Amino acid sequence: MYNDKNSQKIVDYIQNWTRKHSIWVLAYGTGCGAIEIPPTMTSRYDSERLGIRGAATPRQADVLLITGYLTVKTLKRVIRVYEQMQDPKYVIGFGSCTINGGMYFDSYNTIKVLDKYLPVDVYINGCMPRPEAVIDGFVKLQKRIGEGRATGAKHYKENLEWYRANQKKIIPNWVMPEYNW
Amino acid sequence: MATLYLIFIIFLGGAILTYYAGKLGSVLQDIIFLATILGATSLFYAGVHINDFMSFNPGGITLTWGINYFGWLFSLIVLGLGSLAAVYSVGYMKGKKRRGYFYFNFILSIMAMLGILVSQDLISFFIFWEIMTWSSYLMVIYNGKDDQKLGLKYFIFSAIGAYAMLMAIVMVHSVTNTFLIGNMIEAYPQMSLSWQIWIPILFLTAFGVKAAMMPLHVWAPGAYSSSPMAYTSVFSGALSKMGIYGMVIILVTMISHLPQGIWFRETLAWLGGLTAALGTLWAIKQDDAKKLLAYSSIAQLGYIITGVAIGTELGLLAGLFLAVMHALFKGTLFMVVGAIEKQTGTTNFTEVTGLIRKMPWTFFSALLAIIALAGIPPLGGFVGKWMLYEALITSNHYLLVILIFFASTAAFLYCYKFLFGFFMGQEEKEWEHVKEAPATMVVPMVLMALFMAVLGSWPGIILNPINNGLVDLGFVSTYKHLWDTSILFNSWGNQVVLKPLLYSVVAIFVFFAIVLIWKGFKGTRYVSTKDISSSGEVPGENENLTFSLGFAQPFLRAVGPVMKRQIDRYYTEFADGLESFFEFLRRIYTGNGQTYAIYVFVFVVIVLLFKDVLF
Amino acid sequence: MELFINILGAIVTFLVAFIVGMTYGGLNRKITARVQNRKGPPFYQNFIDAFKLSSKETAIHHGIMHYLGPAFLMVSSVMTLLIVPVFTNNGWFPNLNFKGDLIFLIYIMTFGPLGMALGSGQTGNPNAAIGVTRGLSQMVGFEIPWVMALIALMIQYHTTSIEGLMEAQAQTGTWFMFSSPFAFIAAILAMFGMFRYSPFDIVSAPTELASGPASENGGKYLFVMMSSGSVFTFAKLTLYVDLFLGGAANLPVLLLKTFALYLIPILYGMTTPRYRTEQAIRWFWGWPSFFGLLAIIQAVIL
Amino acid sequence: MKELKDNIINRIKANFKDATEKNDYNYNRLDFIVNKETIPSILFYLKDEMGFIHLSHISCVDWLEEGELEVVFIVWSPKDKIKVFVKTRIDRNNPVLDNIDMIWRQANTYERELKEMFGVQFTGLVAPEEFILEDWQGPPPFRRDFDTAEYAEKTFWHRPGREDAKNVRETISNRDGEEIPDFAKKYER
Repeated sequence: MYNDKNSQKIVDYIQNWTRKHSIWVLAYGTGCGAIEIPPTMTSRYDSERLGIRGAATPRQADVLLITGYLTVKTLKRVIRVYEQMQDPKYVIGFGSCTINGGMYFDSYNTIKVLDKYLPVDVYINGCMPRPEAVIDGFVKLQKRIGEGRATGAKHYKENLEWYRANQKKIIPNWVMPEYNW
Repeated sequence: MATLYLIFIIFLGGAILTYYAGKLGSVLQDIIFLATILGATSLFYAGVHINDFMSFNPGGITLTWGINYFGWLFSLIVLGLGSLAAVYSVGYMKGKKRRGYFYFNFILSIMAMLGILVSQDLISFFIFWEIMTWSSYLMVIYNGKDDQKLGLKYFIFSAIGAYAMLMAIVMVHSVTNTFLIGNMIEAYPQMSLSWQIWIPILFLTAFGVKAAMMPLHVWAPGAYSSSPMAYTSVFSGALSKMGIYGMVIILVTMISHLPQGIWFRETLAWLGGLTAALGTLWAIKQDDAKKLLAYSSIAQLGYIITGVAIGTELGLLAGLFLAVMHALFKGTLFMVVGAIEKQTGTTNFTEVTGLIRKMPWTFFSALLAIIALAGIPPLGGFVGKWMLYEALITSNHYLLVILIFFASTAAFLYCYKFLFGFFMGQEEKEWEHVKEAPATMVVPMVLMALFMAVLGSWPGIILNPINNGLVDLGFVSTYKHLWDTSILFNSWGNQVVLKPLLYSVVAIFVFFAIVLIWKGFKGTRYVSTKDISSSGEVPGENENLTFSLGFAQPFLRAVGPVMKRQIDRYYTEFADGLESFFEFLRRIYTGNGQTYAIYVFVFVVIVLLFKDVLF
Repeated sequence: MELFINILGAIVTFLVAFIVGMTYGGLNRKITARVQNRKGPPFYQNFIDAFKLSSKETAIHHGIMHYLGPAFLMVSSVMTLLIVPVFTNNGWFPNLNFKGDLIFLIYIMTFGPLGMALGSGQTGNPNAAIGVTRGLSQMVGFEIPWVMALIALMIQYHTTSIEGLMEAQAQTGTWFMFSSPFAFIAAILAMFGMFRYSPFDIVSAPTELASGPASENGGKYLFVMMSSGSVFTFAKLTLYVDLFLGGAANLPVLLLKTFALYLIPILYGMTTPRYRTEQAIRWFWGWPSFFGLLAIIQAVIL
Repeated sequence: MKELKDNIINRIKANFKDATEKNDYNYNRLDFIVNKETIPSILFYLKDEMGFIHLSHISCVDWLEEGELEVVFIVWSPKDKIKVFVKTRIDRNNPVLDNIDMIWRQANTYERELKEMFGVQFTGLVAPEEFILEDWQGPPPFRRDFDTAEYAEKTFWHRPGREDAKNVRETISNRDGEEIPDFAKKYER
């Protein structure tokens, strides 16, 4: 998609511009981070002015926002949701738990590093990150999208085997439709 | 003119032959059956001339046979639908028991309906009417045992209607010493007022039973759903139209002469409207496709009754056009249900789902039939609905049109329920084996569906015979004044030009279909119905997520108060009351000699006591 | 040549309706934001969303009906647009608007939702079917006062065509909004349900039903649905203007009147919580139908 | 309250010989220690005869040193406003107990949880699929001899760079020369 033909360049520029200014978020409120989403969306820190709004289902969403720790059980669902989303799609890891386990670094049931299992485009650190931080993360994502560098989904397609190996390491009985688009 | 005799001989002989040919082999039986129906049909349209009557008098009673334009219109319904349903039922009855019984009654009822249309005198009319009732009753109890007394209910109501008609015939004969319908119509204006009121009431009772009119409709759901589907398409499509046929004759030729006729018309129209509304509500409630279609037939007949009852030209056009359309789409829908029943073994929405990719042609015909039923352009149903509304508005039935509109809007719910329940929803392992129905069953459905689509933009094909029939009944021609081949007018001069509308609908649809298929239909991957966004869960193989129970629950809650009681119950309570009364009588006549002796003794004592007073 | 002109006019109408409807959608979001004391997105946000959706990949389908569902929806909105006369003197685009009448219009308006319902039904998503049944039930609710209002107009002026009603307004010189106010009130109350904004938006409740019928449609499907919605908005507003506000002679007047009408459901919705389906149906059969009845009585008396 | 407790104690001890009470709370709580065989009967008795109709909780305590697991059933009587703890000790290596979800249906949930977290086997418990720990490959995690840090270390992939964070405040002070306040001293490991 991001090839060097000049004609394509302009189209890509316009497409990236629209994509960065209309971001539909599927907030997967797994952990305590879900409580930070309402202030981000509503009147105080109005994120809709940046074109960021919630999406109802994975089919419509652009960004998968993973708020907080992921247990093994929820990781299954998150992977399923991510694979149901349509290209182009991005993932935002939200909170220290997704970066290095955070306060659950020695928990027996939560994954520590998200980008082993899903391609994360932007990390927002903090426990919890305040809405300013969340909006800052979205702006960073917009910047990457505008420059065409938010290619997590492409990366996921290319090294699918590696991701699958990591996912199956902690999810032994794997019941999911295959991912081939 | 001996062709009519020949046709009826063919029917009778074919019926008996078919019944006994079962022993020689099923294929031969099918061939004879088809040959009978199709041969008689082709002979009728080839050999019978319209308005060419012949009379003969066995035993001093003059009977006249022959067909006029009005009957010819209905013969289109009867024979056309009948022959298609015959082709269908060959495939439907394959591998079923009691085929001879089925074929025999099928041919007999077709013959009886044709006889009703050709008979110009009340005697043969009544005889054919009874044959029709009997054959359809035998079809209702096709399964042998008659649990829940469905056949009995049907038969009781038909008997009530038949006796009413017989009484009316006797009354007519006592005035005009003839049984000819023409003479009855001529003599009607000179009758005394009470007879002028009673004769139509009796006739309308008889016809209203067959047309499933509001208080007399309680037999319909059971009877329609318990007879074999291949016959129900005729039962609901054509046989109920006989009631409409008689009703139109009575209304147009008799009541229009009556100064008080307006009351007849209004009562009938409102009864039709109530039938439509309540039938629709009950249809939404059903979970079984047969029941749903049965109630929806009642509702559609309500529209037809309203149309013919308001009695303006546009109203009659609308009613008769809707009658033809109803024969088409309801026949198709019952055939669809029959096909699904044959392929899956059940007709319950809560059991069978997701057949669209297994039975595409059945779905196609069902879709067109449903669009026509809902009255959505550009299919034929819309023409009838449009004319009905315009007739009601231009003839100042303002509240009635609201009622009709409510009924036909609420009809969308059961239309969607029908399509969704069978064809949409989750595809299940249980129905993986299902295949498309055999060609003999698919072809008639698809033919009728396509004919509906054609009628949507060229209604003149049917409006022309209707116009001739109305002229026969003594109307001025409605041609050029209310309709052209593909243009409809109301009496205020407003018009709907159907062809360009159809073309633009098709053009827009094709354009946006292309827009959607821009990258190619093959470019996108088909995912099964298990691959849905159910919040990250993967539905299991046997985990059915289809939403089929309590389908339109919010709507039913909103209209709940209307549906508290069924009319059925009132009849049951009436029957119970009669039973207890007879029980009381039985107590008096104990059959014991001593009791009678006591009665006699008491009587004598009383007489002796009061003899001064008495004598 | 004549046909060519007509097709050209139709395309121009469609483009105008698309742009205006999209802008109105954006303004709706902006006004909502301002009412909630937010800055809100720019008014052209809907165009960005639409382009993004159209440029989003559509990798999957659930079968042919799901694929063509949005096309059905588009047919009904564009047909409605072509039937409704945009300007009083048919100046620019005499589309199809003397070939059909109001009853045809009412029925063609219901054509699309049913097709869309089939499309979303084939996805097998239970939320879609639930949303569809709710939508159809609500439609039964608001069609009653709407049809009452229309019939009141028809029987008062003895015509069922929109042109006829517009001419009647032109002759009498007063808008039906003032000459038959009850019909106007009933129609406006029915409009709340027609637009499916709050409080009647339980059909596609985002968090309860996962946006209902649209729950399986992303990318191109959603783009077509969105643009059909915008066109439909414009067509409905134009119809209301033609029926009750005496039509419009040129584009600015049309925009003024339509936007004034469009503000009513928006502002009502912002101040009202969501109704459940049967509550919505009962609401429509309450006061709106009463006003419709008054309208019919007035029409019969006059 | 006093006589109420005595009444309960007398009735229980009269019916269940092996029940030993532990009445050292001055609020509305009462403990009984019974054998594991007595559990269903005593719970039946408490529910049906004495009006303890509400099962508050089923908990488990791991007595690693005694090599026993102690399962605690907490029942509550809305009428008398008193809660009774029924405790029993079972062998840690062979933790088997009778299933009681025919008495309280909600007991099923607690039993599934104990089954997963402590490995307590309830005979005849119908628990179709795993409850909280999907795809769990390890010992029951709530037992005291289960080292969660070690398990996490060998199961999950850790991001390097946490080693310096053994003492957070010290690290911070080293990083940007900040003085550790006195009140924070006691939090140091």
